Amino acid sequence: GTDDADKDGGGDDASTGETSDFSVSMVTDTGGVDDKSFNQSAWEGLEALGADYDLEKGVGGYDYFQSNNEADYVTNLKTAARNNFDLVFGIGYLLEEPIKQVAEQEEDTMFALVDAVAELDNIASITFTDHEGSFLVGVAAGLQTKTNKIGFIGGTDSDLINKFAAGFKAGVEAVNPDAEIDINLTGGFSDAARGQQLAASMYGGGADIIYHAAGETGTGVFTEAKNLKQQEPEREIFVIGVDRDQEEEGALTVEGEDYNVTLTSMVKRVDVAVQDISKRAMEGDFPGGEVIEYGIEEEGILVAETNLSQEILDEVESYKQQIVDGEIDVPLTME
Amino acid sequence: MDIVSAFEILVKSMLFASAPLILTALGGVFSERSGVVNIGLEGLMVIGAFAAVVFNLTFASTFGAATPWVALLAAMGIGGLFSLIHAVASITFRANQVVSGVAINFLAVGLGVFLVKAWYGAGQTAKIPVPMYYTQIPILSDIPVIGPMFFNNYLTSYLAIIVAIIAWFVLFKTPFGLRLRSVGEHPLAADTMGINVFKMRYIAVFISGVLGGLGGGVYAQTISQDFSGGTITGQGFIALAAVIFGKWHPLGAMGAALFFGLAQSLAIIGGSFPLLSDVPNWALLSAPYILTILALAGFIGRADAPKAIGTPYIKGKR
Amino acid sequence: MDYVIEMLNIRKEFPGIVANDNITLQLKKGEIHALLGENGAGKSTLMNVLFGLYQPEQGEIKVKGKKVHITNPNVANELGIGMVHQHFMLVESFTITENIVLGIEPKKGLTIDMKKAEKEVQAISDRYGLRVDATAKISDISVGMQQRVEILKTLYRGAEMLIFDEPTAVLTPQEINELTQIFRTLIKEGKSIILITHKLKEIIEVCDRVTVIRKGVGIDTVDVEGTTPNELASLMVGREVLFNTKKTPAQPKETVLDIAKLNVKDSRGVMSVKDLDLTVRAGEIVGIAGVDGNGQSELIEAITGLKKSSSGSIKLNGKELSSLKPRKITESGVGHIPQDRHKHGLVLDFSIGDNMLLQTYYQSPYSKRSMLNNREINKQAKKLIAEFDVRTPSEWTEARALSGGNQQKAIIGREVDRNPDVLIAAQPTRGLDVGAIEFIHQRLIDQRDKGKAVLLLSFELDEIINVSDRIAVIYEGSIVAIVDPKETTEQELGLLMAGSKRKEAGEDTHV
Amino acid sequence: MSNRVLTILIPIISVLLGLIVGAIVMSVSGFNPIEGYGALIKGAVGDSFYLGETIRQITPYIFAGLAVAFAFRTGLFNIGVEGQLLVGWTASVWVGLAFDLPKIIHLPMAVLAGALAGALWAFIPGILKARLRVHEVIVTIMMNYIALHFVNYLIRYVISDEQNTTERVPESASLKSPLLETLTDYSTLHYGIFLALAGAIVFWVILEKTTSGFELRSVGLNQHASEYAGMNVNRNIVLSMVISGAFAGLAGAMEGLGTFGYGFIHDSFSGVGFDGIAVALLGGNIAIGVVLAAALFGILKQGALIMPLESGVPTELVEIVIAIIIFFVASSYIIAYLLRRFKKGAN
Ligand SMILES: Nc1ncnc2c1ncn2[C@@H]1O[C@H](COP(=O)(O)OP(=O)(O)OP(=O)(O)O)[C@@H](O)[C@H]1O
Ligand SMILES: Nc1ncnc2c1ncn2[C@@H]1O[C@H](COP(=O)(O)OP(=O)(O)OP(=O)(O)O)[C@@H](O)[C@H]1O
Ligand SMILES: [Mg+2]
Ligand SMILES: [Mg+2]
Repeated sequence: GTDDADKDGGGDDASTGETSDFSVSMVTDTGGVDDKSFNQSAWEGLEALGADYDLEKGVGGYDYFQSNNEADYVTNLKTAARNNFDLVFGIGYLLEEPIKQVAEQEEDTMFALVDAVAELDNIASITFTDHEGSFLVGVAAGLQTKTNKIGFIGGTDSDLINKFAAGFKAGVEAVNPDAEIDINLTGGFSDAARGQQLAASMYGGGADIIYHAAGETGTGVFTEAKNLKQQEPEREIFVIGVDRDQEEEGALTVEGEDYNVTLTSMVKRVDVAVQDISKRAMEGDFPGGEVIEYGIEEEGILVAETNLSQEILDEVESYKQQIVDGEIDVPLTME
Repeated sequence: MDIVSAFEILVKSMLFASAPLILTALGGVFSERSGVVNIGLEGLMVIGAFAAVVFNLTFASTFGAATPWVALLAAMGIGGLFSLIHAVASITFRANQVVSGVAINFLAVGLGVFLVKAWYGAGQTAKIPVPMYYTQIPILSDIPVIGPMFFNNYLTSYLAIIVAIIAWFVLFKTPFGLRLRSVGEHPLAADTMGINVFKMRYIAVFISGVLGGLGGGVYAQTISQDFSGGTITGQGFIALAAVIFGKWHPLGAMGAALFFGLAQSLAIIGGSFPLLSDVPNWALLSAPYILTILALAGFIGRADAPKAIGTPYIKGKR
Repeated sequence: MDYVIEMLNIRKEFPGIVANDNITLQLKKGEIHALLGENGAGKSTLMNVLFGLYQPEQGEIKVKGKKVHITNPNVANELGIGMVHQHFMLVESFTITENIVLGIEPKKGLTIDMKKAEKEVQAISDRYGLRVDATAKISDISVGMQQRVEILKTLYRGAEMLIFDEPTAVLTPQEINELTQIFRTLIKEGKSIILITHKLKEIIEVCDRVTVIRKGVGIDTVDVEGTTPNELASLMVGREVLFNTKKTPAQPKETVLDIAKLNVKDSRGVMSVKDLDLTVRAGEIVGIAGVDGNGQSELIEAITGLKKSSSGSIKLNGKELSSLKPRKITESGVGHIPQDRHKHGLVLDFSIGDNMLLQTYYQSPYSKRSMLNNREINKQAKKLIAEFDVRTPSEWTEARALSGGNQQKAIIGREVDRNPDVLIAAQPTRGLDVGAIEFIHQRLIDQRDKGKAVLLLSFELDEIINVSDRIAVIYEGSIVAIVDPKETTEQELGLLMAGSKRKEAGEDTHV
Repeated sequence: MSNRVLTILIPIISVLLGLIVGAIVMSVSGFNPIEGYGALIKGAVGDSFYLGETIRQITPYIFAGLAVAFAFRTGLFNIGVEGQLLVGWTASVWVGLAFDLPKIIHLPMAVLAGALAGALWAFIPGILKARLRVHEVIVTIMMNYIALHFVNYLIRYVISDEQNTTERVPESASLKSPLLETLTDYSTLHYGIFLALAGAIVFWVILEKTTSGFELRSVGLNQHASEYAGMNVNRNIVLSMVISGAFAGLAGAMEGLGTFGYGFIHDSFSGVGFDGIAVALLGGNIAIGVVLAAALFGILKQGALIMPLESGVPTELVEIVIAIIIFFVASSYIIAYLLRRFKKGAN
């Protein structure tokens, strides 16, 4: 829309009730729309939305823009806006600067930024309490570990990844003070070999659980865990998945027996957030300029049950409650 | 962790991380020994990884436990065919071999991801149903200390070393090898000796495709266990470096690839030792690359490429 | 009359040029048939056609009376035709045996049967008296031996008709003698030979008949009996040619180049110039005679700064050169016509014009404030091209496209024009036809008469004797004798070069 | 026909052939090539905005291409543009942030810093090649990875205090151009393109018009002859790498001071450096050629972005088309051959 009525964030489109003329799109970061991570999750959200409101894929409905490198962010955001998508999502903290820049120019378009905060009236900032989710899987790991050695493998050294590490560490320490945690950042998200080598050294050093927040690099962790499991099925060796429920990644069969090395996953429901914000935009209360935090309470962050025993689940549950009640304040950084 | 197990991990992860690089580098050796530069190794790995994964996903039920191995054959075949594009361009059409190699890299990623999207509706495949696992070599793996260190790994790691030895034998002991090298050193001379320069170069490039594809297939089925645009990111260039580092010699290339794998796991293991714990992370991450440069500067020194490398052979031109 | 080879009315074109135009050449069994022509006349092309490297546009080839289509070297080999190419066809990094058996290797199982191969090679080399070390690497052996390897390659393939394209251009007198011996043996063994050479004396010496071509056209085929070098030369060039270039006695003046106790290591670290003393005076040409590999190259590289000397001094007009970089040496008045024009003399992919200023591009007027002044550069190039009659379409033409002869003239022009106090000429006429040779010799003498010093290195004894005013014989890295060309014979020189003392040489005259 | 005509004709035909084959690929995989290319054209030059974005994209390609080309002309293969670009980017941003100066000083200083950093990064492979004959291909590849990790460290712990991105560079050090942006409907087009074109001219002048250019070319074509002629081969090898690296660093500065205006942590390489190899060689390693090849790349890459939206054609297909075009341009010999044949046949 271009008429002044939209100035307040395009709400009027929705209030007229004709939801079908609402259009929404997302711009991926370089991970791409099927990164088995938050880009993919966000896209699944849009597809679900499209199904619910029978929107067409494409202009006037819902669609995505693939960024092949960082220089594409602005172009894609602009292109989305210029194709009159009412709401445009930017997925990933790397889009913070670009989305600010574009939002300033495209005042008539609603923007939503995932995983970072941009203070502009036509940008809704969506953050997840990754640290709290990480805390909870940390609790699970702290209780599960037999060797009292736990690893964390992160991707590039960034705020986001440190958020994961800090929360995880706190979680483990909360339930198991004398467990030692080996935190290692691999400087990237695409080197599975490095991930596997790193996992080999951690497991070899006695760790029995590794939490990864390292994308493709993380797949190497699963590979190593499955290898070890395959050689000694009875050995307790686990990976904690991230972003999506990574149960599938951990599955393997040894002599007909099914095993799974995925202990649990810190699930980040970007899809929920995306649908949520979209609906609010349709209904005319687009939270422009606000920071909306999706946490445990909002079901934006989940802990997958996968391999967790009942008592651990119960423990996790109680810590969940304490966090919700604000009795526990999970740190955002390592310090 | 204690020294012994540290060493065990060191050797182990060196072996599995190097295997794809060794195989791909060997491919590079064949092609460049025949006088055809091949910076398309990256692309050949990509296409190999793609082929292996797709095959594994499609035929797991048909071939059962044998799937990964048959998939490797598929990867080799596809890699070979793919490399023929490079051959036609750089041998018959006299294209600049570097450009053609660059094009191979573009094409491989483009085609791979494009087809995955077309077939699976996603830019990334599912995990392969029948991946490869570490295998304990009977008897050998029971030897104390050395056993677990050397003889509990992917079979493909040993395959890589065996292929390297075969490659050395073929290149330096057989008539075929002599002819192949002569074509890379002095094609006109080879021509006057009745050797078909074009045929030899085609074969060499084809072999590089087969081995590059194998390298990619091994990586995909042992390490990443799925395929996406991000599966192969730079390994092909490391392999290219290994070709030169190894002075265009099969065993040299193997050594270089092993060295790199070792440097990588050293950096990782080293990180877990207190004495290195206050080295900044970026330095540790860069260590393998820095070590490689130091090794070259320190004791490897100059390397002489095959004399005719990079120049298309044109009959009747002096 | 049985011909083993008949090339009838052969025509071969290259983009832009007709290299062979309706040429006929007939080789009798058991004869040595010379093919004579100027640089670029079309000799190599004709032979490459016969050997199957090029396909003719017209004409037919008969071998032993049968019409044949030689589509590639394999066919030639099977027909018993072998060729020793002008530019050696050897893989530097391979051993002699590997080079010889390449393409038809004896096998043991999957592998090459090297032992067998080496035996076979040794056998043939004994049979024809072609001494080679079967296991040596090409990069480590002398040019002469490399040529023997080339011959062995053809014999190993059972060639009956052998083509030699300028085999002697790169050989020392001793090696040439050996080669003529080899020719005779080959003929005895029932082979027939086509020999391309620019050296008329050789033709008279060893050949039975000679076919002369000029600018791609066949001129005539004559019996060598009763022809003279001059007749052949004028046939080839199409005008009178005069030999031993006219020159007045030298008036040497002060010493320009003074080399004392010079020691230089070669690339393998062996001391190949040992305590060498040599002086060259203004207004004289000093010729260095010696068998290849006695330190000539190292000596020259040391003087020109391409190699560091281990000890000793090289003074130019009293100024020490040995510590200077090549550029400083050039600037202080040394000119250098290098042995290998393709490696050192020219940037083949540069225009002939740029090549003309390879050492002076940075000086005024060719450049100002490090910006090139192309107008001046081309002016200079044009001037030299005219002055030294370099046959080239334009100064823009790539050096690569010029014949060796013209490439050489360009280099000479460049070096002479800088008017250096000492001009070092290393094998300046190698591979060139008599016309070009005559021209170049004259230029060297002009330089001398201008009161400049000239140091001439050559393996052609008659060139040394004709052109030099003093001859310094180099043997195992030192000057073993200084002789006056007017009172010395080739035999005598040959002996000195072989290391025997002077007076012995006087007594015993046959080699 | 004359070579002059051919040299112009061949690339054009190559591109056309590439597009045709690309069209075939599209139709066999069930897309409408007309729509596909329609979208590509629109996305590249469809209106002022897209045009602006395309030109912006061309800018770093020109510098990257010049960098690779310059090394090639001296017989060196610089695969390290990717890394040199990153350090150049970071250095320029750093200088942009560290000082507070009037624009006439600050901007040039920041741009220069980028060039300098790139040059320094390329100096290492250069000196290793010159002194120890270490093959530059290996070293430059390794230096890429070192650059990636080192730059991320600098950005997070030195230039910013533990942020993912640095501050925006102040206006005084920015290449951003409100004028160009408004002209192109707020695209990210910036002044960099003019620098890039200037860079191409500098490239040409250095190589073709200066004495050092003469030396660099000579060394590239025949080291022995160059040594004989009194040129310092090693010095020229280092010089060539340094200049090449400077161009690469400038490509980075364009991103750091123009396109983005800040630095940020990189998970992986941008790819501009690797594309630079293709750009250089497609451009025949000459200035004007590089500019044209960069334009081609920019158009294709930029146009690709909206192909999925407009025509459903996935962006990967553009990679394929690019690859095919590269093949045909590289194989210009066969095209020239066919053209001559065709000509013969005609008359
Ligand atoms: N490969 C080629 N491509 C184009 N033209 C060629 C080629 N080879 C030779 N020519 C042309 O054919 C002519 C004859 O060349 P050829 O090599 O036969 O001369 P030549 O008689 O062997 O000279 P020289 O005595 O210097 O060896 C040359 O003038 C040259 O212009
Ligand atoms: N690739 C080529 N293109 C065009 N002409 C060529 C080519 N190669 C050789 N020629 C021509 O062939 C002729 C002979 O070439 P060749 O190399 O035999 O010269 P040359 O005088 O014998 O020099 P040298 O024997 O000292 O190398 C020359 O006129 C040269 O111009
Ligand atoms: Mg010839
Ligand atoms: Mg010649």
